[in-house]
Amino acid sequence: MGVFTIAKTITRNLFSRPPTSRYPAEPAKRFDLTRGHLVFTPEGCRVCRVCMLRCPTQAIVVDREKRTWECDHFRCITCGNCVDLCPTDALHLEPAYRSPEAAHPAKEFHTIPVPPPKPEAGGEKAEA
Amino acid sequence: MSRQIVIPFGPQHPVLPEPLHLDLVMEDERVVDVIPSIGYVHRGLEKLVEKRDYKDFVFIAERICGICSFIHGMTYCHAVEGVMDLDVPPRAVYLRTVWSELSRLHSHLLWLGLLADSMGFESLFMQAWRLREHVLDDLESTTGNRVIQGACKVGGVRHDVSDQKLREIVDGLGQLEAGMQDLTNVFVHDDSVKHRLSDLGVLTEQQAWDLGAAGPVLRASGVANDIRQTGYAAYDELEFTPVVETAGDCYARTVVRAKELFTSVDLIRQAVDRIPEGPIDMKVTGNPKGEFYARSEQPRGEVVHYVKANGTKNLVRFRVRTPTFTNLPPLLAAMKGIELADVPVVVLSIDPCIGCAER
Amino acid sequence: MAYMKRSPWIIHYDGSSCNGCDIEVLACLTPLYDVERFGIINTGNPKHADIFVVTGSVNEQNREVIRNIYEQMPQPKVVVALGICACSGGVFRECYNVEGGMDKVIPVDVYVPGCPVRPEQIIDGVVKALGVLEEKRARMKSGAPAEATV
Amino acid sequence: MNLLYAVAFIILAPLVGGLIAGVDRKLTARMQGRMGPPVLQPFYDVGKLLEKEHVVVALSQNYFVLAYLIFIAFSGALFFSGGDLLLVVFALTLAHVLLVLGAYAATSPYSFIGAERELIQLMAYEPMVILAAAGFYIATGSFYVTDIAAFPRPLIVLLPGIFIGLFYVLTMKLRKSPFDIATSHHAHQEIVKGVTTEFSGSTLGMVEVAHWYETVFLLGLFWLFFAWSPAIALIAVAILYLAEIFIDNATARVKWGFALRSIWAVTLVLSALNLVALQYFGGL
Amino acid sequence: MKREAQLIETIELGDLLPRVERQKKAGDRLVAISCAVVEGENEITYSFEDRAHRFLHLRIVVPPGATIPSVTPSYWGAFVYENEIHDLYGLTVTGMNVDFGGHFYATKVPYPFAAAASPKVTPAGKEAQEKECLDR
Amino acid sequence: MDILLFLLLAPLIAAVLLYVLPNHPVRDWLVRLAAVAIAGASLYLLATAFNKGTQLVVFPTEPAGLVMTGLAVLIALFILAMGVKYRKPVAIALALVQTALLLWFEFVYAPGMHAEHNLFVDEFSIVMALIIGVIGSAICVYAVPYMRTFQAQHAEVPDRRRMFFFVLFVFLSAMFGIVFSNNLSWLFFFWEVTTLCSFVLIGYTKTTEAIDNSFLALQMNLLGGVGFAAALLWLGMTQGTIELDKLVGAGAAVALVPATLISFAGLTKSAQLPFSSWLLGAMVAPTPVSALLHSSTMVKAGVYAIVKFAPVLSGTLPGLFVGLVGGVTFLAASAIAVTQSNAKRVLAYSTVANLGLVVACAGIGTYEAVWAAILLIIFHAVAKSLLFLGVGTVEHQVHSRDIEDMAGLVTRMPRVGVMMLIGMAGMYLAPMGMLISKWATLRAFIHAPGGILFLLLIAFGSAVTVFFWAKWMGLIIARPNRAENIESRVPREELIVLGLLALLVVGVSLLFPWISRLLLEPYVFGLYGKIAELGQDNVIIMLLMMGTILLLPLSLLYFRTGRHKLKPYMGGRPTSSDMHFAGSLGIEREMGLHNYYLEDWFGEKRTFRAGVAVTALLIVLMFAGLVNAGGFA
Repeated sequence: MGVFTIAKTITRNLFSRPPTSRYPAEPAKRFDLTRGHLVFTPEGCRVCRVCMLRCPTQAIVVDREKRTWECDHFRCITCGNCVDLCPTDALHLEPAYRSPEAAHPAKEFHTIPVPPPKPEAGGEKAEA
Repeated sequence: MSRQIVIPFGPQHPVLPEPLHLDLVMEDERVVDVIPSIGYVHRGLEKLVEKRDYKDFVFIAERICGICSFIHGMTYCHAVEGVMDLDVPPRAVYLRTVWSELSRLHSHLLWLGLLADSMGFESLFMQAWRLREHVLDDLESTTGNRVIQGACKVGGVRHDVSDQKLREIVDGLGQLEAGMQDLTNVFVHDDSVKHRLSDLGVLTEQQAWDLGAAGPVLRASGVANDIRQTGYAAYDELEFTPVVETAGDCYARTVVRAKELFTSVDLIRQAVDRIPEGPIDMKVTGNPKGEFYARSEQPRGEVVHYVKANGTKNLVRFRVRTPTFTNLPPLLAAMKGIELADVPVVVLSIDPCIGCAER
Repeated sequence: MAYMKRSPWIIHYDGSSCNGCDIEVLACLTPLYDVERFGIINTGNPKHADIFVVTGSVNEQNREVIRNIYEQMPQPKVVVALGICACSGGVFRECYNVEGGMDKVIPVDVYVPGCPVRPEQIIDGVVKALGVLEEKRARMKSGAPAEATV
Repeated sequence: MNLLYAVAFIILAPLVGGLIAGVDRKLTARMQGRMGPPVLQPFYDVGKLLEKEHVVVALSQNYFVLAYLIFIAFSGALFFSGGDLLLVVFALTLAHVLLVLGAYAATSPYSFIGAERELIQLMAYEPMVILAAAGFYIATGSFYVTDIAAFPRPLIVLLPGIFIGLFYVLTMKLRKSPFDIATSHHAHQEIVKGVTTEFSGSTLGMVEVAHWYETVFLLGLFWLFFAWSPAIALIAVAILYLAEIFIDNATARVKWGFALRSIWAVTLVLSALNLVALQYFGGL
Repeated sequence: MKREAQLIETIELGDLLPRVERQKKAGDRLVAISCAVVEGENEITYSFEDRAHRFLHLRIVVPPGATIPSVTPSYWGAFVYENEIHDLYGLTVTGMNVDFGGHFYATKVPYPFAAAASPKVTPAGKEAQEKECLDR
Repeated sequence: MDILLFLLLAPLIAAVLLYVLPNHPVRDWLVRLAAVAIAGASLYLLATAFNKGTQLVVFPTEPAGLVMTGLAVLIALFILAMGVKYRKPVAIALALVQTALLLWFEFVYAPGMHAEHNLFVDEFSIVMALIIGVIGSAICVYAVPYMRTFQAQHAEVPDRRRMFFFVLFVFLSAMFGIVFSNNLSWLFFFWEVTTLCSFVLIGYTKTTEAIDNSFLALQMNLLGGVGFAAALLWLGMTQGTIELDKLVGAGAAVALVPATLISFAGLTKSAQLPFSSWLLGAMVAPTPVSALLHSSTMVKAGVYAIVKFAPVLSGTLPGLFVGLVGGVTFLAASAIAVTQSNAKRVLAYSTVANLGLVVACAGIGTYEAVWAAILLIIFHAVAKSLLFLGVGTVEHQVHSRDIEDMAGLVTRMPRVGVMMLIGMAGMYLAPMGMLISKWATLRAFIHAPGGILFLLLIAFGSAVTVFFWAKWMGLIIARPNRAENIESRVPREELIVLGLLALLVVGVSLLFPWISRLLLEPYVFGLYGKIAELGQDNVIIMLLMMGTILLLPLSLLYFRTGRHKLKPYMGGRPTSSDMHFAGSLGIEREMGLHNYYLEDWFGEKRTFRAGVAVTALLIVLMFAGLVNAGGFA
């Protein structure tokens, strides 16, 4: 027998503060691990291209000759694969997510500075 | 003089969250024929294996479906690990189990909500989804994302979860259980819900089995078939009994899923109790060669991932047989003679995931 | 006379999406995010809707459906493409059956990247859409067509 | 008959009805554990609808909806000016048939099925409404709302069966769950939006306003049961509406067959008992 | 962590229907029918499961564009798989109980999985692919 | 009262002339001429007699009476011959019984009974005469082009139009006879003539179905005739009067037995429930016949007789049961009408239902009820004849009488469509006529003893009525785009008659306060000394609503401008403009929209069987009540 079996729940709801987040008046809920968006630090990059080669969605293009790093954020699925694979700390994920756009934004473009000469090993390692 | 009403139902329809399309032939509101059609979500992602590294493909496998996401990723890993004969560290296996069950919780709560919505029970929908948010928080705080977790990789998992966090999750689920109890109480005992679900879309045990039904649909018809019993992941070390109902109607399917919520909570508890210390991943070298069928129990039923590899980093063939796909023929059988108002309910009763089904 | 901004009704269509974004759209309606705070209702009916929230990418079969829904919406109307699949085809861009982002079929006013988009992002996207909606209304009122027909 | 009241109804009812709708939505949201829209949201909605483009499937659909609005307002005005209750009921039926015809005119699958279902609804609640009018007559000796309202004894005591039956039907008239089979204010439905599927823009706005008129009229009808004491009447009507919101949130939508069967059964049993008792033990 | 045994049995096309019927008689459930193109040939695998979760696969190998008989007389629900195989691989399936006539998936490319549509990816082709990736 | 004689004889003369003339425009013109004459005469009757109360007319009995008896025997012989020819023993038996009773009465008792006034006219007769004279003549005019098309489309049917128009006009004459006869034996004679006309016209096409149905109708009506003859015999045996006015004036103590017996005859004639099947069968007749005999006039003769005896029945047990038969018929027939998609059957069931309501009112027999009953008769006759003729016209153009095939009539045949909408609105929507009558009926029921039962019947019955009319209206305005305008094919005369009747529907609704004041109230006052009326304010409100309804179409002018037309919502599927959508399996499917028929709820067989059982019981109780009242003691 069950009429109005939900009565208790809805009555409780009615007389208690709703759990609704006040976003955007209040900041969004985030966790440390939250994969918001990808951040590239050109200074740390060794142009190994592993991020490009292993990107599941091919959002990243790295040009070894021109030393450029490009990312199309309308392709990036923020899976963090590149971050995991990056041999240096050039890539990391921030919990804040990207905001909406009215049009396709230009790709994020970085020129990678030439580092002081160091032994280069990252690219080959990751490709193996 | 035919008095048949022929109308299109879907692909865009407020009670179908996903594009499925049915041509309904009715007399008054009695459905005399249903002609289904899919293909609105067909992307052809199975073929992407030819272009992606098998290790990266896990991210795509996860995106077969955003609801069953984790288990797709995990099953894909199982398949590849099966081909390569990798022994994944036990902690990773347990973590995968915990996440699987959390996925099941979120998926079942989601489904209960959608079912309530399909019969116009809005507050019940809200309540179910409100509870689901707790599970999503657990998932996000441990994996980094709410619905597509991206936590699995070939050879292990990507993030460790501290024992303290696992405890917190279990404690949180303890509190959630009370809410789920109230929620499922409505589904199981409310007369208006029973009016909508009982004796509707009945599949007998024989029918369900012969038509290839899977998961809760099969179990609601009295077949104790739960792929978790095959002991993949950590399930061989955990104790549980598959939830079985015998009526085979929509109500039975609802009850099965409602009860499975508690099974899942229990499994998470057991897993957290027994989780061993140790590494969470292993180094995977070389490329797979061979083939493997991996099966898992998704919230919607049995999923089969088949992988065939030839020793390159690209797989030759990756095939997914999702539970919704195999539940389509039983759905058609269940839809004979129902009323228009029952259409969304019966369709939802197999917990369709069109994204899964069409890939 | 800014009712347009205070009562945006949405229609949601799931293109060839993986459901990730779709369930987040639904999650927005539910207690934790409750977009009805902003007067947003998920109508499920193009004739009633102001904002077309579309997820997933365009494929062979849903192209016509998306266009059909878009055409059935009365002016002024705004399209919000949710998730990277809708923005560009996303991770499935190279699949044989995927044509690409929603802008291959209908004019998109707001793109919300993310895989999947989070409820907060959806709210941001819809709020941004409100501005566009209001602009279109003003344009319509001045006698100009709200937008060129597709 | 008081023209002033009629005019007051026509002007004020949308305001009151809209406000009630707003409170309804707020309370519904709270029951669902949400914050809910602003109380004035229904007005924003209608304001928005009026700003939209005029879109139709068939030109005549707007005409029927306009006629629907006019006759809803008309029957409400007739009621509040103290007119003949039977005529009010007939005018209301006319109004609803016009809405149904509007839905038919659109010739779309969902509005068509919505129209059929709206007719089933009409068929379901019509007997109760007619019998309620008859009950008032038997109890007070007049069909005139003026006379009924001026009846010195509490009608709720004389007409408990009619009252409960009418309350049972009220859920359907307010388009609330479990009887929101033809169209629904917010819940999703297998027939999309039923009768209103093809109405958009200002036409939909008219339907909304008509609903507001109807809400006020229906609450007025319940007022009659308590009319001997306005204070009690106000409280009673408020409680009734709250109960409706509660029921709306506490039930799944039933199928039309059950709706029709149960409403007819309730109507038959309760009104027959009540009227027979009234005729033999009191009234007239 | 248990791993299921992979019981794959390759049979002749002619044996298919009797074998399937035997599985049906034995009370097995049809789990899936899958297809793969391996070295230009279509491998069609019929996977069955009995009530004790024993997972069995029957495989036939047919050339591209071949005609295969439908197993729907034994398993009513098999039409979904067979229509899929038809639409994706261009194989003809005869005797299906529900024939979508090529409208199961409306694909942009006809028969996208057919042998002709699959590039041969060999270890040697890896560099070429990488290059393609750069040229994008 | 020469005008009465004119109304009795003019149709007869016209009939004979029409029988003589061949198929020729001259005959068509004669029909029109006669129709105008008859209609004019009935209006003249209204103008000269409306404020004079009941006027009794002395009319020489002897020759007329003899002629009638002779004709009655001839009729009986004809029926016997037909019965033998088509092997219908029941009809033969009934005809024999009835003739025997009649002859017994004529030769044993009639000589001793002298009727002082054989003819009369009062307000009720005027109302009936107007219905016969105006609507009946209009239908005759309509029948001219209709029968031409009918014969053209049904080449297999022998052209018997001479006979057709002959019988039609004979029938008109007999109907006038029924409503003007004060002598019950005359009334009975005319009654039998209408039965015969109906019999002949139903069998017009001479198909097996038509013949069977015509005999069904004949048998049912003969059964009623037996009741009528028994009433005469009883009057003869008890040395009562055979004058209607005296009998009605004598009250229940004297007149209850004949009143009950004649009510029984009335129940069969007006196709009340256990007998309703004949009316459904009669739908095989050409549509003008259905309109004239089987909705607006002949079946009204049945209720006319019962209403005439209402003062006698009022407050008696037999009266209560007669009323209940009507009430149950109203509910059951309305319910069955929901399940019908054949337009003529819907109309037939609706006719049965509405006559049921009249019978219910008459059975109750209070002054309010009688007032309501006459209002019902008027509004029903006008609206239903319009609908029947509308269906006839549509049938000839779309070659189907199925409601589903009338979808989109407003685009295909705009004028006919709108007229039919008016007719339907006239049947159930405020502020049109029927609703006024329903208002009156409700009031009458509340005041009646046992009224709650009637209230329940009418409450549920009207709800069901709304359903089946509204869904039909809906189909007419639904617009499947395959429609092309084919109205130009409709003969002009048909459109004129339809237009006239549509005007009448609106006009009668507008003029009803005056109709009530001039005709109904004096009649009711004359019988009961009380006046029933609708309150002044309600009249104003009704007129206000009417005005709004009439003005609202002007808004279409506004809605015509600046509208963006879209295709209907089809779940997002690609849709063509002609209601096709992209269906599954790659097939383009046509959307099929059909009304609901709720077969599981009101299935014809089940409902009919239940209705027959209940009403048969009620009729038994009616006679039992008679015994109880000491009628036969």
